[in-house]
Amino acid sequence: MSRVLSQILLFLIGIAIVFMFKFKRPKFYRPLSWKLNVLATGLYLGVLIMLVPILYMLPAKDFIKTVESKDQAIASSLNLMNNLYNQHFPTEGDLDKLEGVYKNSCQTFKVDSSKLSFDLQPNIGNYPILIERKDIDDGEIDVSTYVTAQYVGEVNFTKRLLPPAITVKNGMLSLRAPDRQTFEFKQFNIDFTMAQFDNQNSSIHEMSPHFSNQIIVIRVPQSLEINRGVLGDRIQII
Amino acid sequence: MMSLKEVDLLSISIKQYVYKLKAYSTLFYGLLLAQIITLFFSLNGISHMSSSNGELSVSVNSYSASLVIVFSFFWILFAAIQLTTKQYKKIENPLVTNRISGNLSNIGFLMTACVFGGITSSLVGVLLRIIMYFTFDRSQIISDEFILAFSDLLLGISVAILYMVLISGMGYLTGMLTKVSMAFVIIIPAVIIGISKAYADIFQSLIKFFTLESSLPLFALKVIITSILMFGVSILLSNRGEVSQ
Amino acid sequence: MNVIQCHDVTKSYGQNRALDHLSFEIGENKITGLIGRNGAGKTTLLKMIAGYIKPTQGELQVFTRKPFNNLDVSAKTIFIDDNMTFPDSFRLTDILSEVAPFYAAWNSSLADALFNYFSFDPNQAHSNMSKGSKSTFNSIIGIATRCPLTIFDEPTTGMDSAVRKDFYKALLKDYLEHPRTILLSSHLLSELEEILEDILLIDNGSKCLHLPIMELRELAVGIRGNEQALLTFVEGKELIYKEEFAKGSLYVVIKKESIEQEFKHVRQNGLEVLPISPDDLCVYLTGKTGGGIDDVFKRS
Amino acid sequence: MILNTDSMKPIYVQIAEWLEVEILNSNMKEDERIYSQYQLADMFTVNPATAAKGLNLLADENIVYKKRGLGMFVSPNAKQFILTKRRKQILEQMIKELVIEANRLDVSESELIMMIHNFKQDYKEE
Repeated sequence: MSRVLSQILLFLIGIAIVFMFKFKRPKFYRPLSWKLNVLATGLYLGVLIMLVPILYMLPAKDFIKTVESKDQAIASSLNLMNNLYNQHFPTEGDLDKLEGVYKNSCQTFKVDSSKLSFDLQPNIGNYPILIERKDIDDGEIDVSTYVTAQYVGEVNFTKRLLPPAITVKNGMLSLRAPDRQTFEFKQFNIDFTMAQFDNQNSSIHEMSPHFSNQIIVIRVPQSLEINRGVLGDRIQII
Repeated sequence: MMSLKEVDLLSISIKQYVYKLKAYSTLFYGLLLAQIITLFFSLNGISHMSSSNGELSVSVNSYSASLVIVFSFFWILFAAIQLTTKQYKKIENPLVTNRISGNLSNIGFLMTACVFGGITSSLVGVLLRIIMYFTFDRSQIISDEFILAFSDLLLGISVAILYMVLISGMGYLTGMLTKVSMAFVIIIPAVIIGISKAYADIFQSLIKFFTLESSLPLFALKVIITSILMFGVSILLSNRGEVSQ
Repeated sequence: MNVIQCHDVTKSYGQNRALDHLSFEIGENKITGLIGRNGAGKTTLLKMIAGYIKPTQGELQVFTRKPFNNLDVSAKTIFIDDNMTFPDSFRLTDILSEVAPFYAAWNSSLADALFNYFSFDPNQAHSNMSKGSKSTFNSIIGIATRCPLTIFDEPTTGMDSAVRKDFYKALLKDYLEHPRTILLSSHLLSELEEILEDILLIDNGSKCLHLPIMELRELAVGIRGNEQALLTFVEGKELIYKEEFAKGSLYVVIKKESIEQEFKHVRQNGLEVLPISPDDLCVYLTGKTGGGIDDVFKRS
Repeated sequence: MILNTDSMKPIYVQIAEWLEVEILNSNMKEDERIYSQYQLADMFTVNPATAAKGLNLLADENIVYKKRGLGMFVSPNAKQFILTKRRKQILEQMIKELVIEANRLDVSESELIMMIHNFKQDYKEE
C-alpha cells in the first residue's frame, strides 16, 4: 500500500515540477487568466465541500469500536494475575464471572488413558494451567482457555486472539501456541485545531498496548491421574 | 474639471480588494499544491508504534490531517510576507491608491485567503478519511475519531481560520518591519531565537497563550485583538512616510 | 488656476540632489513637455507629482493638495512609465477591464479601439511584451483613463517611429475632445514639440526654462562666420553656445533679444544667421561646458 | 497634413500661410467660416495653442475677423489683401536674397534678368 502511495506521491511531485517550470514562463508564456485560477480554486473548494455529505453517507459498520471500561477491566485482570501469583486459584466458575476475562476456547476430549501427561512447548507463553477435578468420572476432559483483557489504547481486541492448539491423545495433552499473531490498527487523530477545544488535551492518543495473559483451565474426571512432567511448575491442581 | 470630487476610501479599498483577489489568484495554487502533497504524506501515517510480547505483536499507525493544516499555516505566513514586498506593492501603482487603501485591500485579501485556507485545510481531513475508507482495511480502522462529528468539523474550520488570521498578521507585520529597515531581517529571527533560548518560559507562555486556551470565545477574542494590533501597527508603519524605494 | 504648484522643491537622496530648489506652475489643460538630459531629475519630479515620492523640502501641490499618499490626487492622476507592473494573472484584455473601475472617466471603447488598432494579442502577458509594445500598451491606458492630470514618463521608449507618431496623434486627438493637463517627459524634444504648448526644461534638478514652445523657437539664433567678425559682433553679449567648427570660423548661439538692434547688420558683416531647432537649443542650454563633445577630440 | 518641421518658419506661421493659400485658391470664400483652432490642431497634429496663434496672425492682418461666439470668418477682400501682401513681402524678400546671392556669384544684373526670363519660358513650356 505505502509503495503505491509513494509512487503516486512521486508522480504528483513530478507534475508539480512540470508546473513550476511552466510558471517560469518561457518565451511564449500565456498567463493563466485569473478566471481560470478562480475556477480551479472554486472547483477545489466545491469538491471538498461535496465530500462532507459523502463522508456521512458512508456506512460505519466495519470499524473497530472503542470501549469505555478499559481501566476497570485491566484492573480486574491484573488482580486475577496477582491472585494466581499468590497461589489463590480461581475456579472456572469464578473466571466466567470475572470482568476483564474472556473465554477464548472450549474443547472436550475423551479420556483415552488413565493418566494425563503434558507436552508443553518450552518457549510458549507463560500460561498458567489450572487443573480442576470434577466431582464425577464422566470420562471427558474439558479444556477451556481464558484470556485477560487485551488492549491497545482503548481498543479491546481480546477476542481476536487465537487460542493455543490443544489436543489430547494417548493420555498426552499437547499444547501448541498459535503462530505469531500480528495485529494492525489504524488510529485516526482529529486535527489539533479541533482537539484544542474538544476537551482533549492532546490530539495524539496514547496507544500503549496492554498485553493479555492466557489461562488454561482443564477440568478432568475425578480419577484421572495427573503427571505434571518437566515443566510441571506451570501446572496447578486446585 | 478642477473640482476635487472626494474619493471614498472604502470604495477604493473594495475595488482594490477585488483587483487583488484576481491578481493574486495564482497564489492559491501554492496552497492547493501544499495541501495535496501533505495529504499524500498523511496517507502514510504520522506516527507508527509497534510492540510485541513474543507471541503477538501489535502495531498502531496514527493518521491525522494536522500536517495539511500546518502547511496551510506556512502558506499563509509566506503569502502575508509576500504581499508586503516591493514586487507585490508595485501592482498598486497604476491604480487609484494610497497607503491605507493598499493595506486595507491587502488585509481583505489575506482574510479571504484565511477563510479559504481554513475551510480547505480542514476539509482535506474529510478527503483523507474517505480515501482511507476505500483503500484501507476497514476492520483495522478505529472508529473513534475517524467518524468526524459535524460540529467538530465546523469547530476545526473556525479554529483553523482564526489561527490563519493570527499567522497572517504575524507575517504581514514581519514583512512591514523589514520594509522599514532591512535590519529586521536579521533582528526578527535573532529576537525569536534569543527569547526562545534565554526566556524559554516567556516564550512558551506566549505560545501557550493561544494554544492552551480551551475556550473558543476567549481564543477568538485573543486572536482578533492580537491580529488587529498587528495589522494596525503594520498600517501605521507603512503610512509613516516614504518607504525606501 | 494651476494644477501643479511647485515651490522651491528639493529632493535629495543622501548627498545627491535629484531636484534642487525647483519652482514652477502648470496651468490647467495644458500639454507641457518636461525636457532634460538623462539624470536631470525628470522622473523624480514626475514621480513626486504623481505622489509616489515625497519632496525633501519645499511645497508641492497638485490639485491644491500635497500629492504624496493622497487618495484624491491619485484618483485624478495617472502616471505612465515603462515600469508599470500588472499582475501575471492578467492577460492584456484583463488589464484594460480591471483598471477601468478605478478611473471615473475611463473610456473603454477608446481603449479597445486603440488596442485593436495596434493589433495586440489579447491573451499575451504584460511582462512578456517587448519594450516598445509595453510602452504602447501603457500609453493606451494613459490615454483611455482621461485623468485630469495625465503624466507620461518617456512614453515612447522602444516605440518605432510610426507608432510614436500614432501615439502623439492619438493623444492630441483625444486631448482636443477631452482637454486635460498632460505632462510628457522626454530627452528628445523634436518628436513631441508640435503637440506641446509649454516646455519645462530642467537641468541638474533645476529649472532652466519654462515657457510656451512658440517662444522657445524665437528665443535664440545661431550665427556662423569669420571668427574675428563674429567675436566683435557678439562682444559683451552672453553666448549660449560657442563652437569653432573650422579654422578661423566660429559658430555661436545667442539670445535673439540681445541682438535685436544689430540684427540688420549681421549680413553686412558676412555672417550667416541660422535657425536653431528647439531640440538643439535645449541641448545647448543644458550643455555641461561651452564646447560640447567636439572639444574632447580637439585636444591633439 | 505634413508640416515642415525643419523650416525656419515657426509652425504657426506655416499654418497661417496654408490658410492664406486656401483662401487664394478660393477653397474658402469670403464671409465663410474658417477652421477652428481645434480643427487645425487636429489636421496638423499640433497643439491648439499653436493653431490659435496662426489664426491670430491672420486676425491681426484682418484677413479673418472674429464673430463673438461663432468663430472666425474670412474677411471680404481677404484674397486681394493676401495677394498684395505676398507680392510685397515674399516676392520682395526673395528678390533681395536673389540679388545678394547674384552679387556673391558675380552675376550681372542683365544676366540675372536673362536667367529669370529663360526660366519663365521653360516653366511655361512645361
